[in-house]
Amino acid sequence: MTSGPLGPLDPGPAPSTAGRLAETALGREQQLELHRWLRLNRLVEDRLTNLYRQGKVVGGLYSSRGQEAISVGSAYALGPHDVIGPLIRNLGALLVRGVAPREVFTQYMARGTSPTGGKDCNLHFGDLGRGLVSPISMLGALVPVMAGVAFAARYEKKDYVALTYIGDGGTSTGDFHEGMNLAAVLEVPLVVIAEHNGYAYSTPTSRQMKIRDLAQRAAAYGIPARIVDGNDVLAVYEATRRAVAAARGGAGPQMIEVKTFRMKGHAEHDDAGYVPRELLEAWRARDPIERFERHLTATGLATAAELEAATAEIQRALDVEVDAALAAPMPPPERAAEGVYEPGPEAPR
Amino acid sequence: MTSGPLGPLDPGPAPSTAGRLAETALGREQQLELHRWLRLNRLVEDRLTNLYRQGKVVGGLYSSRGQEAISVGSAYALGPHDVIGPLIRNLGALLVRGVAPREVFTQYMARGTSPTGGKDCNLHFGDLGRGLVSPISMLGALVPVMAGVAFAARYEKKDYVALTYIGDGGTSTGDFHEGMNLAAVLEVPLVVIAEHNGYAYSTPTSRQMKIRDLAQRAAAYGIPARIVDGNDVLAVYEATRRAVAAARGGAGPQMIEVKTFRMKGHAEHDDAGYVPRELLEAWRARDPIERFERHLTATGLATAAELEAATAEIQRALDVEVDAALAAPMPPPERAAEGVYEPGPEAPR
Amino acid sequence: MSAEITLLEAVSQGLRDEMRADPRVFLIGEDLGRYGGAFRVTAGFLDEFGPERVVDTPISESGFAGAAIGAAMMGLRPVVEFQFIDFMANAFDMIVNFAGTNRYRWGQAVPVVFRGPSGGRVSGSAFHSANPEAFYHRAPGLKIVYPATVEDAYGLIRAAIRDPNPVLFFEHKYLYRRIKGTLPAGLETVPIGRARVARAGRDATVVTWAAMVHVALEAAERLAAEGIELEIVDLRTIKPMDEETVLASVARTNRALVISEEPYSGSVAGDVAARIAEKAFWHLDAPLVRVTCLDTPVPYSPPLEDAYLPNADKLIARVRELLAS
Amino acid sequence: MSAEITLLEAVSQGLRDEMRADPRVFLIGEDLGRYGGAFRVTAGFLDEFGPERVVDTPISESGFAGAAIGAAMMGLRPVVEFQFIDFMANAFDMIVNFAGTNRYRWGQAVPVVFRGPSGGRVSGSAFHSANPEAFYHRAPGLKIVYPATVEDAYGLIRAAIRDPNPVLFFEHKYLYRRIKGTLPAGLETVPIGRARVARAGRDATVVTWAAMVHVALEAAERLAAEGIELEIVDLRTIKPMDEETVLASVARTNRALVISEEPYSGSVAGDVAARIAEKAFWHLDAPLVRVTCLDTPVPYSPPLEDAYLPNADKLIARVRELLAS
Ligand SMILES: Cc1ncc(C[n+]2csc(CCOP(=O)(O)OP(=O)(O)O)c2C)c(N)n1
Ligand SMILES: Cc1ncc(C[n+]2csc(CCOP(=O)(O)OP(=O)(O)O)c2C)c(N)n1
Ligand SMILES: [Mg+2]
Ligand SMILES: [Mg+2]
Repeated sequence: MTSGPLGPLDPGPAPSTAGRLAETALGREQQLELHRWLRLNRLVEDRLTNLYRQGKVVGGLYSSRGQEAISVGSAYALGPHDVIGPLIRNLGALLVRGVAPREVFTQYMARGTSPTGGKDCNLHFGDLGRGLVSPISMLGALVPVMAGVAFAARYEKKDYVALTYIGDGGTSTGDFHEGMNLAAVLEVPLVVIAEHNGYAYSTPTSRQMKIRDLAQRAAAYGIPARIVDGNDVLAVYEATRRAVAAARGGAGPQMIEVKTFRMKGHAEHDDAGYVPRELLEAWRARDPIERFERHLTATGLATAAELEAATAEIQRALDVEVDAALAAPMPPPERAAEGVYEPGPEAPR
Repeated sequence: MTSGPLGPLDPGPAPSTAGRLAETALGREQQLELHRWLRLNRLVEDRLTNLYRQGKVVGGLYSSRGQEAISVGSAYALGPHDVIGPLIRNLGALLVRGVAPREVFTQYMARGTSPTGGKDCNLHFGDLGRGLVSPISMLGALVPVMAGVAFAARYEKKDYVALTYIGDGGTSTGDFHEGMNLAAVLEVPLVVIAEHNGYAYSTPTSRQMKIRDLAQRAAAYGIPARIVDGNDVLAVYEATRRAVAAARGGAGPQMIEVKTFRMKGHAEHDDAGYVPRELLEAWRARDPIERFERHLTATGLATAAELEAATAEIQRALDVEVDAALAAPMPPPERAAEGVYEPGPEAPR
Repeated sequence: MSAEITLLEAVSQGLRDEMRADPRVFLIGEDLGRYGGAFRVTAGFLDEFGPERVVDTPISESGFAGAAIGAAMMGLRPVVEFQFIDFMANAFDMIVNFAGTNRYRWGQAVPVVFRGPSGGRVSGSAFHSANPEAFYHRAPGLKIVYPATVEDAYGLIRAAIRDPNPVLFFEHKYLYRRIKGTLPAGLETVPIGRARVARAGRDATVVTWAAMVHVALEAAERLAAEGIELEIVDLRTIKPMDEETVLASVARTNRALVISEEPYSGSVAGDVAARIAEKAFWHLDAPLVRVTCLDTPVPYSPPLEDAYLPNADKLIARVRELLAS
Repeated sequence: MSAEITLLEAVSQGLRDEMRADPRVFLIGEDLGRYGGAFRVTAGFLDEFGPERVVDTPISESGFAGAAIGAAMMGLRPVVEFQFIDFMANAFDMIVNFAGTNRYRWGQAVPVVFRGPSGGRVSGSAFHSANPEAFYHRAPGLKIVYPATVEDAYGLIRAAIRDPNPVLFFEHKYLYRRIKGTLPAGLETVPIGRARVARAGRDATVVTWAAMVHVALEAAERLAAEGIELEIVDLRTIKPMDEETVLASVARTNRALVISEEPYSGSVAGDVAARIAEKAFWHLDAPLVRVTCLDTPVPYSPPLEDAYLPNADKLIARVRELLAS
């Protein structure tokens, strides 16, 4: 991507003229599956927006609109024993990993049956059974932690890899630096997806760093990095697949910079008035889901009607999920005091 | 420098065959002055080693042996209003800045008349009157702080620059990353001298990072970096002079990587058994002071006798300084409770 | 008399007035400028003071805290905003080890303010609800200020900026828009280091600060209906602590409770209680009482957070126990 | 009976035995391998266990603390060394916010040990003398252990490694080579969370831990010559605190002092005193007494550090005052 008239965040020519999506070896069934995850990602967030407007969401709501291809494409490239450390915009990765929409709804609505039992919010939950590590809010912290997850794989001679995400803003943190450098030195199987989406809250990347590509950060660690169109699910998938294979094969950590754009404010309360409208328009034309649907129909892998049917089916399933979540109880107060410590090998007395 | 048979830290051919020192516009007087600072640096440390062996030094003793050209050459390139944040091996910078040897001796001997009055150790002292900021032990911390010093220059439209040092090991810290990136984004007049001396305590650079040159770190911030022979005082001087001029002129932060070698252990107690002897020998042949003396005699700027006379004069002066320091009293105990807070505009009541 | 403003507006006005009065004062942090800060404390500041004095940074808390320290040493008066005070944890070393020790170690003052939104009861969960006073109370060289009222928020932020030492200034986000008040004409600063008797009473002293001042006042109102009169001491400054005001109150009431929004273990409440037990022991007719949060991270869901936090009911129950003992 | 070993050797032996017993245990930190650690606690470990289990890192405390957390979640048992415990400040967020909250937030245990040399009286000045227990005491989810004897150092490091929670393990460097003792045959672990009566006595209870245990013992010996018998409670574990042992002792002696190597403000000593004032108030015949360091950074020069630190003379003076009151 080169700098266009809209400045460094200009996505360049619109996709109709930019040509096809990346080459892939994925077959029809898999591509249709990708499509369902993408749609599910977006539709779950649409439901969340509704719930938010109805006052059902407790706290803030974060959206990955326009960035779904990144979470979905990358998570889809993983094997069953690989471990993901997602951030709050990586809903798609959780879904691909088997998280049910109702788990997400109950999290956002602070219900007692949510994955954290109401103890933590939004996508702050994990489950090692499904290869998921919860983030903390402090950006960057997951990079060293996931380097440690990867270290454990090598230590125990298991062949899983660790994958995590970091925003353009997150790459400015000390933890990103320490984690990346440590991962490189220890040569652990870590894959980092660096999401270059133009903004960190209200701060444009140009006020976040004096470099154009996040990939330049990776060079400082001797970590190979590829730059990929983050709004092309196939490109993300293929790049991740290769990076994961390299990491699994012992080539040490790998980074992928995905170029994309945050299509909503930082969170639902933020109207993103600081984002130039033309930039949003330019990126809207590259919507990753619509692009993928055009690709599917253009290549004859699906008809528009089939895609619509798939979407409708998701909607029906979500009706059930939302209702179940709405019916879920709030947690009992006494739970607040429980669970700080893991019961030890020695009872306190 | 390219990798020789001794591995990545191989200094390459010995200086006799490597040719002359860097070109400089410095005249004879200035070069002789540089020589005196270099010798003073080493001789102060020789005295400290003696004091240490006599049990007069309280705590650890850190040496810059073999690295004197870096501190001396860089500090010599500064203007009177520039501000330095030195580390524990940057004795030469303090001396050039006007710190008297007895101040250093009293610091190391914990005397009450030391610059910190016995409150802090070794080179942990500052004096803004002489443009000196004290480090804390936590490596990396000075980088953001000195970025702030540089920020203040720009804020008040003064034309001083800030200069600080960081070791190869120190570049792995989160603070280095955050400070460098912030300095770049804020475009402040900061010059960072990255001292690549092969080791961080017992850890060789190859276990510290997977890159060959510290300069590659700078690229991640969009900060220009030059690589310089750190054992050539003229090269360090010239590179610093240029970097300082660029920073002062508004070009934002600058980095210089100096290639050198730590010729003693991490501190006096460390025999550096982990350093291959051949590597030490190879670097000993590049001793920055002897090289500079060869240069001065070879270019006819001084005779061996003149250089010896200068050295002898320093020794005489140091006799006085050491004696004065030895005669200095320990601090009075009641001072321990004083000085935590700066008296405020409002008395406590 | 001036118009009612919120606690948030008081902080904002204090910052603005100090920036108008002193060109050395500048703000540094994330999203302060165009966006006006996550809570809009600095809305409009960019227009008035320009980007040199309202400095947006990359996400690097230790980096910009450090830069503020450097600038402060050179004579500026930086005010650092942490978007949530929780993220001050990422600058812990810089604040405790650099800012806190500098004056003692080599005589150089570091006049910097570290401020931001703190506190719970907003369903912010573990990382957006911090009350970090106890993490920093042990650090020599810092001052810690935590106002509960409009007047104090305004006067103390100005005092914090003028103070030649590093000051941590916490702004309880639950109070931000809920607490209103007016500023006395001509008010400039409220002195750091002095507690305030927020309510006079004879039966027991309640020492507290920040949001819990209002909880204590609510409890006092309700108990007053039964003829029980609580005296409430609002510390306002945690460090250095105004023992004198606390001990004088305990000497009057002979009973003391400390209520604070922190876990029980390691709380500042413990330090306050310890000082009373050491220095007003002979005035005490009954045990010290601490009313704190649970010893857990801050939970997210409202029923859990309610169980976690102290409130007027819990305080009243402990007061009754105490008076019965 | 086995031979006398130093406290340093006890830690070393405990680590070695646990590594021999459990292949999941590994060490991570700076200069551990070839160099054997700054204090040689891990000398010889590289040869015995290899570089996979004795992992040298770049200078990145938050980085390797984080990596240890990740590895711990995956089932390993990492032991993190901070070269000096002071540098744990650079991993503060990782330890407090990641390790401390994880179990509570989503149920996943983090069995990791964070250890290193701590404490003063070695002319280490502000950044090589830290006693950070009070900085972490407020953090839910952590355990904090600080042994004073060879037996406890050995048994508690092994217990810390087996504990499924994050444990901070501090090793007082002044005691490293000065305290000697033997290990009881067959000793494996000493339970975390239990204090120890280090000396029985009837006249006053001294609650303490780490290096101050030995200061208290010295004071007790000297006072015993005059017929004053101090009871000394060595907390051993700071968090979770063994209130029961403390309160039972105070109930016996009716007087309590707390002596610790920390600044006065914000100290764990305050927390201990507060618990006694709350829970053993009716047993107290006299005020609580805290004997601590000055409220300053740790000064470097021996006369200053002596003035800064508590010692037997200072404790004895306070005991006399207390017994006279
Ligand atoms: C250490 C830290 N500082 C500040 C914040 C507050 N914060 C939350 S999200 C955000 C912006 C993140 O930007 P980026 O990393 O680019 O991710 P994006 O939101 O664009 O996906 C900020 C500043 C935080 N979470 N962590
Ligand atoms: C944050 C931090 N961690 C650990 C240390 C302990 N330490 C002191 S010096 C040193 C090695 C420094 O190496 P380098 O930065 O290369 O500087 P050099 O000693 O080679 O000049 C270490 C690990 C420290 N001072 N700060
Ligand atoms: Mg972003
Ligand atoms: Mg080095």
